[in-house]
Amino acid sequence: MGIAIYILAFVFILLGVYALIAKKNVIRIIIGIGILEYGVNLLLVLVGYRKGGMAPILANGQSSANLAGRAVDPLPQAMVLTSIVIGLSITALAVALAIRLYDKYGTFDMNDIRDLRG
Amino acid sequence: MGVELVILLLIVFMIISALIAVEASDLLSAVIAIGAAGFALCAIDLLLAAPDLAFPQVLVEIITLVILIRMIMTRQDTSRQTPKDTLRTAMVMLACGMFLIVVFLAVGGMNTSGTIPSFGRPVMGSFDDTGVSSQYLFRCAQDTGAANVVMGILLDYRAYDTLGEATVIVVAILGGYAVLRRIGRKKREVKS
Amino acid sequence: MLMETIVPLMVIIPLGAAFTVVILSNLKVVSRLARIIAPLAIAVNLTLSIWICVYSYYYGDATVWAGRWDGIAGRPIGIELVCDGFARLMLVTINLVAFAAIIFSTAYMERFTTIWLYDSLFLLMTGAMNGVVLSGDLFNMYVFIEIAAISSYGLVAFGTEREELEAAFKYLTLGVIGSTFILIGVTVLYSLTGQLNMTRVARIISLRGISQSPAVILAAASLIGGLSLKAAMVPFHAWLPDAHPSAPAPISAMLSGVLIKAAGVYAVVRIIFNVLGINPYYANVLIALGALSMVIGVFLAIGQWDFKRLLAYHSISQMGYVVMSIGVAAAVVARGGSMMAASLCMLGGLFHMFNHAAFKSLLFLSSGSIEQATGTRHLKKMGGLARRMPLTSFCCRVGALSIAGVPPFNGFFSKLIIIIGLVVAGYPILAALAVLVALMTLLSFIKVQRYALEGPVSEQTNSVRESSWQMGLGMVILAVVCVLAGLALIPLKQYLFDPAGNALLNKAASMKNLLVEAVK
Amino acid sequence: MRGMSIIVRIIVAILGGLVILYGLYVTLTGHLAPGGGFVGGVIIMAGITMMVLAFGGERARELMKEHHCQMLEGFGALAFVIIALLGFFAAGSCFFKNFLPTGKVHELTSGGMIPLSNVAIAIKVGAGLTGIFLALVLGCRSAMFRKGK
Repeated sequence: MGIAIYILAFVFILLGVYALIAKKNVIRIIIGIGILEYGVNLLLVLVGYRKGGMAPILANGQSSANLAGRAVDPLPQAMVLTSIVIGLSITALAVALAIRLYDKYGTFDMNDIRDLRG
Repeated sequence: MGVELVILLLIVFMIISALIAVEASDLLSAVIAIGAAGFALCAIDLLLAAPDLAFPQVLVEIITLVILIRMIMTRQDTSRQTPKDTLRTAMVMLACGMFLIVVFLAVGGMNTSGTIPSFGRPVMGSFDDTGVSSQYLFRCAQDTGAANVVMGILLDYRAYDTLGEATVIVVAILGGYAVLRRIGRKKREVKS
Repeated sequence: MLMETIVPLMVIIPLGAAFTVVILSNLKVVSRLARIIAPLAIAVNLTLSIWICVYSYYYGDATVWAGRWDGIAGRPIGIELVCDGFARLMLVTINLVAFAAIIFSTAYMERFTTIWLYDSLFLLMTGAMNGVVLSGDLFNMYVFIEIAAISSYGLVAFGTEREELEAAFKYLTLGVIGSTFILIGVTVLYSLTGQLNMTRVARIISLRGISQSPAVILAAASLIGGLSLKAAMVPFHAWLPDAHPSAPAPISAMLSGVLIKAAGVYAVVRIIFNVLGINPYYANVLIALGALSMVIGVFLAIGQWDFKRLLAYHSISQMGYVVMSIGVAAAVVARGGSMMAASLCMLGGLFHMFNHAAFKSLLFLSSGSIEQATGTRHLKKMGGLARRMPLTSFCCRVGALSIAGVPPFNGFFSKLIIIIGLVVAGYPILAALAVLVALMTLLSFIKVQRYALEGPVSEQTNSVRESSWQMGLGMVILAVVCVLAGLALIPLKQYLFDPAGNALLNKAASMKNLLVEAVK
Repeated sequence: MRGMSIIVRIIVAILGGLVILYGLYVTLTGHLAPGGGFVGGVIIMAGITMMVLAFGGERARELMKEHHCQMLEGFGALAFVIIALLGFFAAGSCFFKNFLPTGKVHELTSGGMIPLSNVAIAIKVGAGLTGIFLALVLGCRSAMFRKGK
């Protein structure tokens, strides 16, 4: 079951890669960027999970040793937080570019957006 | 077993949503489908004991959805279905397949040595050389005084990363302003 | 103690300066003041980087723990900043090129609006590249690569014309794929070792003897693939010829001159040599990527008539030299060959990397100067510029002679060292290829000289004048570097390249010894 | 962009304040419970955006100029850098040294510089995202182009 979970997470990421490479619509490419971000975040969360673990937040009256014995891995969660922010930033920039591309070309279709050759 | 099954089903749901998002002919339904995948990810975060992540994930999700839906509603999509570039798609598929085979071996599909630890058993270490996380859990309250270990890592142990994260947002927003400028150049130049 | 203060400042100064620019430019009273912050900050950074080089040469490498979380009993838990020889070489390169580019842009960017956005994005990109080369932590490196990449997406689109937006969007699309795979690689390595610190990850991988297990191969494939995409090695080069020419000229100089090195080649070399541990497979991958880029890049370049596009294709080709040569060094170490051949190849690769930063940035700056004067980038529409713009033409010639490998300029020496190194290491076919590519580069730049600088004066170039002194100064700095680097090879080798090569080779060798002991 | 009906406006006027308050709460208790600077900043931005959508874009643009957002954003980011640099002057001088007393776990004043950093990040994220969100969603700038086209 664990193997299947990991492989499906990778399949999800590859769907994003497919959307970025094969699709020619600006909005769909932005969707693909979103899929990639979700996929990597998913992978990181899965990697840090401990079976039956609790959230890495020290409850009132709990000892640190107890927490260390029961909590899930906090470091991937910190990494995912950073990664979420990076994903939001890239999406914002991509949307800004898409808006300007629409202003200039009047379309979301990358087949029509090709002034550059080669 | 229970949690694993639910997570598996949620990931399958995410994959189906992503497939709809990539292949649906209507852009609005594509955007809504990717929103569904995002909310499934939030549910997974909650199931995997990561409330710190579900929170920003849901917010980022909503912002992205609002921006994208607004963008689609106010603009006419004139894109047409073009004949598929079969060679390119086939090569991408081939590369993805090879990558998946490596993934299958790496997560322990054939049970060779040196694979990624199985799901639910992260390398956190206790007092041996491997694993840095249990030290965070042990020492965070004493070192930093933060009860939330994730925040302790984010803003104290690895605050330098967070400086980078903070800078990423500034960079993207400044870049967005730069791109959205009404006039980029002061005078029209002679184009080659 | 001193180094612990200075090394983080290399990252903090540009970032802090960028945020200050944002604040000051929006205050009406002092908005003029904001223009001088960027050159000032970069100048301070350049001085500090040279000082770090000299100081570390006498007092050894420095490592700094952010927040002083160096842990108890040798089990570190924080983020490490490593300032070894390789990092120092990159620091000097980055800040040198950035200094020339920012001086150039004080005059060049006058024709754009909202220049403070440019200034702050430029500072953020420079600071992020400093962060990449100083980082001793896998995830931290990823974060800084992302900052550098995102700011470059914004800067490529800075002119907000049709081509620029299109190029930026394509660049962003491929860049996101690259970063995703880098993060996948980092995740896999973390899940295997439970560590993010490069030295610790490397140690655990060698001690457990899993350097060829499927999981490490998955991580290596993701990291090398993602970083080669950032470095524009040949199967992944599609974005570069669009993105680099579309940017404003100083940004083209920064992207081609240092970004593909800091965020691509530096990172991939660092990870292969110091994290995954070298073995023949990785070395062969590097050699294949390098040789392909070298040959295909120059073939694509030779038919170009757009000056900046031609330069961009040559970037791919020249970076091929660097990667191939470092790959050969890795191959020699991996099969236990002579250290002399390995260090010769390494010296050639690193020297060529430095030289490429100097001459390619110089060429891009002079192309910007020509474009501003004549309004065109098409070579056939230029002509006779040698008489109209003497300083720009002189600098352009220095750059062209350097990249073509004409003695006594720096490109000649580095290509010679690479070719000798390849022969000594036992790769005569690659050496022959390198000579062939050098000849084709020479031909390509003879074309540039013939059409742009010599020949009859066309109507478009009839009334042009020399560019302003700031642009001239920016180009002259790099031209002087091009000439001096060839002549002052011996001291440069002693202070810059030998520590850099040793940092890579010694760590790799010590990891190999660790592996041998673990197997015993 | 025009505002919405009076009912919506009244509800949003009440709710918006509450949302912003909640954002502040999440920011300040980031070291005790899930949340933190980024989440708090985004929630504050959501509250502001909600009010802007309800009351209409023109009124908002009179109150909040773009350069105010940019300045606040730069200020928040600079504050975080300064927090990092303050470590140099503390006892174990090193950047990002947590120099403040860590206090008692589970109290609001615990965590040394963590709450301060959270506030700086919240200011930066809130201001920055508000600015770019208004520019993207309301099309403050790009709407002008389409008229010209």
